[in-house]
Amino acid sequence: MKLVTAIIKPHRLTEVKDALVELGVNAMTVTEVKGFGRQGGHTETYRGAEYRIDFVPKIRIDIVAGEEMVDLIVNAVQQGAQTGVIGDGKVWVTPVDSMVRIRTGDSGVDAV
Amino acid sequence: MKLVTAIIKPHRLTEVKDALVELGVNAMTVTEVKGFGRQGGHTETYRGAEYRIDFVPKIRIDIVAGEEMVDLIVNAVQQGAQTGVIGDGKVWVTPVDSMVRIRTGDSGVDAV
Amino acid sequence: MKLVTAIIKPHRLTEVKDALVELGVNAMTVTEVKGFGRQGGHTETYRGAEYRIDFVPKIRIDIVAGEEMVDLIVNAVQQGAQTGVIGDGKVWVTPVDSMVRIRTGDSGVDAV
Amino acid sequence: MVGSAASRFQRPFVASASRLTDNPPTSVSGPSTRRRRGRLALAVLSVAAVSALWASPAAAQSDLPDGVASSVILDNLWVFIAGVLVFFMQAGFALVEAGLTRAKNVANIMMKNLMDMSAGVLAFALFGFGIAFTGGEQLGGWFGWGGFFMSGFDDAIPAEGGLSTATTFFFQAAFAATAATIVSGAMAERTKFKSYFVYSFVITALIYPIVLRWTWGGGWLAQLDTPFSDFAGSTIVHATGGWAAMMGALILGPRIGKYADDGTPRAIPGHSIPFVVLGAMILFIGWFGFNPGSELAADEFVMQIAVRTLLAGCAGAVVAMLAVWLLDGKPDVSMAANGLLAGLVAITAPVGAVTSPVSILIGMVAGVLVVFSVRFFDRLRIDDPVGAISVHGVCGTWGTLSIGLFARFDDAFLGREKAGLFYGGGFSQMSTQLTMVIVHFIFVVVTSGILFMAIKNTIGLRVTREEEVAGLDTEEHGSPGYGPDLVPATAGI
Amino acid sequence: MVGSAASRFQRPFVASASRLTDNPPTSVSGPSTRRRRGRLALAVLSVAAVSALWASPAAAQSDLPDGVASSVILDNLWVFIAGVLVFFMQAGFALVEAGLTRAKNVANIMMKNLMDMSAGVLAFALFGFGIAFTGGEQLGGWFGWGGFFMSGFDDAIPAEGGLSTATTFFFQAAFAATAATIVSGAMAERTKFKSYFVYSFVITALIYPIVLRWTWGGGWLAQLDTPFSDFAGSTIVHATGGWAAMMGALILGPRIGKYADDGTPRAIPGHSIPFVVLGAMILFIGWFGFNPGSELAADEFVMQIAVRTLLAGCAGAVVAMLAVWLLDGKPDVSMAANGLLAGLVAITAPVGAVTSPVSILIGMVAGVLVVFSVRFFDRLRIDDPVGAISVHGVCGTWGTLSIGLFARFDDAFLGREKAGLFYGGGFSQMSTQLTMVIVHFIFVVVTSGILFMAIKNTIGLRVTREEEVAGLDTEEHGSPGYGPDLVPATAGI
Amino acid sequence: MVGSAASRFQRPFVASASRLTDNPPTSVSGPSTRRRRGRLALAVLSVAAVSALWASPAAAQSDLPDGVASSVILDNLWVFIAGVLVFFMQAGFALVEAGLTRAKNVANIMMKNLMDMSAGVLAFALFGFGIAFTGGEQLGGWFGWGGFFMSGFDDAIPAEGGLSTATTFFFQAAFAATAATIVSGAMAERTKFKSYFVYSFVITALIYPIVLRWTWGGGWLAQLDTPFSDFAGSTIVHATGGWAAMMGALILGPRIGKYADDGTPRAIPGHSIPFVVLGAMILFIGWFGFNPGSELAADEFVMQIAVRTLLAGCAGAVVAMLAVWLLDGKPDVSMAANGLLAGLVAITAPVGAVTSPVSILIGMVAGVLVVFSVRFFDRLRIDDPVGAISVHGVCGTWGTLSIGLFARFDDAFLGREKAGLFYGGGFSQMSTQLTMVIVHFIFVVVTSGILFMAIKNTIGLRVTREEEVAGLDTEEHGSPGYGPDLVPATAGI
Ligand SMILES: Nc1ncnc2c1ncn2[C@@H]1O[C@H](COP(=O)(O)OP(=O)(O)O)[C@@H](O)[C@H]1O
Ligand SMILES: Nc1ncnc2c1ncn2[C@@H]1O[C@H](COP(=O)(O)OP(=O)(O)O)[C@@H](O)[C@H]1O
Ligand SMILES: Nc1ncnc2c1ncn2[C@@H]1O[C@H](COP(=O)(O)OP(=O)(O)O)[C@@H](O)[C@H]1O
Repeated sequence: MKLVTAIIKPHRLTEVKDALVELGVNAMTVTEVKGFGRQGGHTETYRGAEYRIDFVPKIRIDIVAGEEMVDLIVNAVQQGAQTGVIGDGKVWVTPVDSMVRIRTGDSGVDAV
Repeated sequence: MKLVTAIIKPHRLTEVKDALVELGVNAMTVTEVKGFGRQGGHTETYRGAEYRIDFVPKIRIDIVAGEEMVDLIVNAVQQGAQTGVIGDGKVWVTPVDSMVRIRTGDSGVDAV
Repeated sequence: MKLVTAIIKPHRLTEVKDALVELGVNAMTVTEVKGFGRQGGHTETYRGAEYRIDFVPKIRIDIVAGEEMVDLIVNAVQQGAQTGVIGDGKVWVTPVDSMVRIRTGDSGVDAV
Repeated sequence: MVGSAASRFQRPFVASASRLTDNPPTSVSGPSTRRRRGRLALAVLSVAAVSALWASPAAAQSDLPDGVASSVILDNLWVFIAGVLVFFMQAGFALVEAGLTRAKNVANIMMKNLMDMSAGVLAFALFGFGIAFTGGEQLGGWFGWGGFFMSGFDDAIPAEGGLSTATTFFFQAAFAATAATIVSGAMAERTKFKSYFVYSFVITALIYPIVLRWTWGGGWLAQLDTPFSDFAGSTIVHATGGWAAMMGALILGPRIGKYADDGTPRAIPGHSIPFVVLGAMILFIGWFGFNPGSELAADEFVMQIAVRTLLAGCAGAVVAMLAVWLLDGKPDVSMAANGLLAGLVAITAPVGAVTSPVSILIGMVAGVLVVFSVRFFDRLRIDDPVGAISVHGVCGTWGTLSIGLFARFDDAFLGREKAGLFYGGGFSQMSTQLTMVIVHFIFVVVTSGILFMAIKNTIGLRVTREEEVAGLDTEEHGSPGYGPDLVPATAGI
Repeated sequence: MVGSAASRFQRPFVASASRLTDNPPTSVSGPSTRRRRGRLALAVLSVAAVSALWASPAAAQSDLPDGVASSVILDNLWVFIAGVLVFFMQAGFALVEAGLTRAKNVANIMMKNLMDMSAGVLAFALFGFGIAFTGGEQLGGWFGWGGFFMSGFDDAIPAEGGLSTATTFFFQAAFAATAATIVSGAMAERTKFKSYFVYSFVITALIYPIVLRWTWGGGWLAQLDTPFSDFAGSTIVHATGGWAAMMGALILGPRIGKYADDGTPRAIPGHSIPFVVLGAMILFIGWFGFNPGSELAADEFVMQIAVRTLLAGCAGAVVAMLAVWLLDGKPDVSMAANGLLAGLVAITAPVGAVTSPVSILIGMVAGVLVVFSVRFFDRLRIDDPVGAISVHGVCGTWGTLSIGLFARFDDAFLGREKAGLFYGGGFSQMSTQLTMVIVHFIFVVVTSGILFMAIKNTIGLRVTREEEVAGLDTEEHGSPGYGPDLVPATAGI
Repeated sequence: MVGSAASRFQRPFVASASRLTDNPPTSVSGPSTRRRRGRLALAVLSVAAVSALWASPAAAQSDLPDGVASSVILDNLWVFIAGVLVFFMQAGFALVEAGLTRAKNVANIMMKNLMDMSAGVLAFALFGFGIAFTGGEQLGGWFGWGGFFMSGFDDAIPAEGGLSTATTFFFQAAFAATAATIVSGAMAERTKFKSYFVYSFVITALIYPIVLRWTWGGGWLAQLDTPFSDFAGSTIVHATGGWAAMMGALILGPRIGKYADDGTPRAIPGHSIPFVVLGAMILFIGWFGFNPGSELAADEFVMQIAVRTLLAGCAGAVVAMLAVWLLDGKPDVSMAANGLLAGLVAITAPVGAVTSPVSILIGMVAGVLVVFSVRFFDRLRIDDPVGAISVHGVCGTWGTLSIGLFARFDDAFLGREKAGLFYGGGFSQMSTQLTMVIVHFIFVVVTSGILFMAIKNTIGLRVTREEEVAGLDTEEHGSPGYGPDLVPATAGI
């Protein structure tokens, strides 16, 4: 099993979710995060003084899935999240040793 | 060392924390997240128009622990978080290469 | 590739970020989290009744980086985040299988 | 028998007459003979004259002679403006209650305040006003019957001056809404909206009007040898709300999580202290309609009453803050706001009868009382998230009794100077005040207790456990009080 | 030709004269001969007398004889205080609009309300006031010309009493700001700030003043055989705002994401229901200046008007809540707040002419209307985040027409008792009301339509897609409305 | 020697007499002889007559003859209502300050506003009022001594009319609370609550009352040949607060993180712009008590003053917005709100003396001034999170000086028409105004400087670094201002 983690632009969440659901992935966990990267921040003026916003809002998606799904998921995320404008984000994959469904105690791929 | 990540219902946090503390695990990191899964969302009406809330509030718990603790932790989480009603969440385990305590520089299991 | 995850005190974020940028790491994802640990919480009084705040605000930083950078990053984080007072946090490293840049489709270390 | 009601807003014939002839009062020798233009000196009320007045609407509709018009209009206009200030208090109550409860119930509590005002005003217009004022006296002054459905609302100002029915209704409706709204705070975060709607209607249509009848409506308490004094309603308005709130909170039970298994109170912090303080400040402003407006006329006492109200409120805030500081080591903001309100509630009864320095004293005592009272009810496991029982019930009672101790001037209810114990007035006033306080307490506790139990056993009083956990906003009203863009995740950790 | 204007705030010479001699009116036989001291009985206006008045500023500046001063001062003071209450409504509008939109646009919507008040008052002072009131009549009463740039603002009260120019301007400026501010809600979350600034200036300087001229300014609609009645502005103020809002929302198009591709409306929840309810309560308070102040004098009708206003607003809130409850299964809080406002808007026109029970009826109908109207415009894909079109346009129209049905008393515009259909008054009043409603609708739709199209084709009306997604606060004003410490991340999930 | 005080609220005997006999003033030839009923024409004050008045409380308590009662009551009632509006400004200040600072300090700033009102009113009642008005003149009019502890608060209206002590105290207490509250904004987010409590007591009990004495209290500045004019307190109230705020901010030092190591100012965005705008709108409303109420009587000037206040405030908002737009490329919302307040502060002094068009000009200049002044103090590293120094100190000074330029009418302080430079009045008025501004500046800077330094060196003025970082709400008051359900995590990234 693998954990696919994606950092995307907030307004692409619906598209990514739809792409994943189409793929048969119907569970994920979403976190509001802030990103620092190439996109850079922006400078704002408040009462005559400037200030930089270095961190821009992003959405993090975590999906645990069977190995065979990983490439499909990465693809689907990319499809849904891509705008071509700097700051689209990243997807990375990390290994998962095991997973348990709390409600039933099912473990392994059954728990996904 | 392993990282145990749990997604639970927000109102079970205290129970889970207590179960973990009882086990001797007295450090963890908690994040407010939103979950998408079998539980589904719900439809609300606002000024005569319907809208769906697809994502429901969840709590994510991250615990880095020695290998020998992993099963106990997973068990404790399950015990604390289980309500039997759909949406109870998941626990998964991922490998950790190393860990350092920032304050002291201790590393490995000492840092937990 | 590795994922370096750090839990730090919120007011050290700027220092950590600066230390990382100096190192040439110019991308990271930041999450507002709450920590439970040795630092303990604190007891507050509200309208005559006491209540405990068990969870204290922390910042979580996630950085995916090439293996060769890991030690440097851990060091930089430690440097920026250390105050010597209990609650400074942890840094841990987990393996990453792969990473893709959504905008371009670049993968591997190029995506970092 | 509309005409036989000896009600608060009818001017005694004799007083009116003297003013119409533009003669200064014949004997004026200091504050002891203060002539209160608006407030009813009930003891001297000529019932026959008043009957006549009410029986001839045609005459009442004639225009006022221009020579006096201005002062009569000013009386009415001032009481109306005061009523607007009192209605503004609804916003204050809503904010205080919203601020002291959790974000997941914020729309619900705002809705309750909106509705007890809206439905309450209609209930009072249709039924309550008749029972309190315009209906014929029943059972020797225990309630009125008749004058329902807005009778007289479009009549002119009575020929001999005084307040028009419209003016009186407007001012009294604002008070009625206040009495009802107090309850919502103590029962916050767990009451079914439907049930709330029902009981706030009953309180405004029936329970509060009966209390009104006894006193300002000229009923039995006003007809005692030593008549009861409650100038602007420490007991009549505030303690009615406060004791009903107590019964509500008691029958409803505490919020989930409010008490540990061993009964230790746990804090459930309110979600917005700025709302609490803003609300308290709005209430403070509204009180300058509540108390000075209760003079029911534009005269010089209005300003004195305002000053006493101001001093007592400020003293309550400062002392409550200091008391909490001493007790807990830090000055709790929400308790300081409660202290302001406690001082204001306490001075509401004695405001016409006591001196300015005594007002400060009354406010100070209220400031201490509220701090200990909040703890007391919390230990009793009566869960009152906003302190309504303490502020309105306890401090309202203190204010009412303080007249027995400190009355110096005649507030037109007392009928004499120096009625207070400390001014040599003996115990007679104190015993009347005590009578009222006790009878009123029993009456409100019993009637509101029956009401809440009846609701509990029919449509139910409390939401389900799941609804309470999820929050009343989505469960009862279909959408959250704060958008997902303001409150990204829910229930705090 | 300043003097020839027969405008609302000038007292008819005959009435003044009678009052100055302190004689009671000669024939007083019930409500049918109610003498309204402040409101202009336009039909009997002696234009010559008024001309004379305006032509002799020196005389006007002499002090008032002390004997009458008090009542004249009271008239002016009351209308001024009422104006303050109306200005307070700006805060209410700002909060309702802010609460019903998203957090990312909150500073923008507050700014718009601040600016349509500030720029609007200046526009009205420089141009609008002359066009509406003090300028010479043009085109047979369609607009005025002259009296610009604050002429007369520092003059004294006219020698024979009535309102000073300062008083009238103050009160009317508050109304003008209201008309402009209504538009901002319907066009929220997507309008360029610059463009908003321009059109709110034009509406306050030109469009609204012309409507004013026709009616309260003594223009053509006031000169009909059966004169138009709109006591405090259901049509003149509210529907002007409401229909302009409709044109704005239509030309602007819906917010991104408001409608699915198949046209199904989607909810975009407002970010703060407590702001909505607080705002509605402030508006409610302000309405006690809006309607009773429109009596333009301190007399007994003020209080009756206040009571009717109160009853209609409360009925609107309760009924709208019940209607939503029946339709959707849960009582939506924001619609209950809209219901309160709907009742208040509806009663604004007929408030001087109808009885108290009828006021409740008018409010109830408005409460139902607003619920269905909000759905109707939503289905039409006219995206009005706050319901401004329904509350102010639709319910304003209902209120104006209700006079034709229910007028019982003479509100000084009608000139007769029992003008309503149900009181045997026949169809004449109804047809005048209908005329007004239709002509006004066409006028506002056309002029505001031209205005918005002109802006659209020059400086542009709408922000870019990127700006709309990111939020107007940062894009238009340079910093977010809520600090990063209050709203840690952005756009809700 | 209570009686010898020539204070602001005592009506000159002669004027009263003429009004009581109901004779119109003998020579009325235009605005130059305007008789101001309430405001003291200090130059003609018969000290003996006033002494007599104060020396015979028994007479003062007699009822007023009914013939005049109405207008005297109206005077008192209006000033009282104006006072209520001024007290409402406390809520406005609290919101503006809360909105412009961070969420972690929101309860603290609300508490400070609550407390400087509560403690301030008590301090003013116990000490300040005597020093300012009722105490006997000391040192040739530099301060008063006596009349402490609420003496006279329960007295009736003086027999010959005017304001009662209760009325005067109420209105003046509202002003005193304003002066104190201004300081809290500039010192926000880093001041110890205890120290704040102490210094706001001293300012209200001592420093502000002494300034009052000089001027409205009939002291040395009122006794100059060309008397000082500051109608409603641009300098007396606002600049007192503003300059004390400057000293406080200076002695306290900037907030952590406000300036980069090289001194470059950094923005620390406020947490709630809706609070800022709502607060500014409430202040705007309150100003219609502040300025028109300062007429101290119900007369026709009240409405003119209101209009000028309105115009200047609106001009300030529009111009400040435009100025920021030009400077920074985007119209900053909080600076537009500051602009509104700047215009209002500036017009506060000249409001009785200038024409309406000039009011707009004064407001416009203030709108520009405030924008540059905020930058100026920021560059000076005087960290004023809310712009209090610029709004109240700088624009208050501008308003005071503008009288020297533009005075056209006699505001009852000036004692003559056309005192302004541009109306041919020469430099004498300007030099008096300048004298006042300079002496006042020195006095406030020195006394408040001593006060703050004394506190700094005893109980300490500033919280610890840890407390400042963690936020004053939890550290100083024991619980956060926003519940964990509203603000899930803390300090923004
Ligand atoms: N190495 C990394 N580790 C963790 N998060 C990253 C990393 N690189 C990028 N991100 C996340 O992805 C977001 C987008 O990256 P950015 O460099 O701005 O643009 P792009 O993805 O188009 O190259 C960042 O804001 C950050 O949240
Ligand atoms: N495969 C997954 N990857 C990541 N998060 C998951 C996954 N499956 C479930 N979750 C998280 O667990 C929560 C509960 O899952 P759900 O399917 O609703 O119910 P249950 O856990 O009872 O099967 C989800 O809301 C989501 O946050
Ligand atoms: N084993 C762990 N797993 C996950 N998070 C941890 C762990 N230990 C500590 N943390 C995080 O680090 C923070 C600081 O740890 P704490 O024990 O309070 O102090 P210190 O780092 O100085 O030992 C905690 O609040 C928690 O968020």
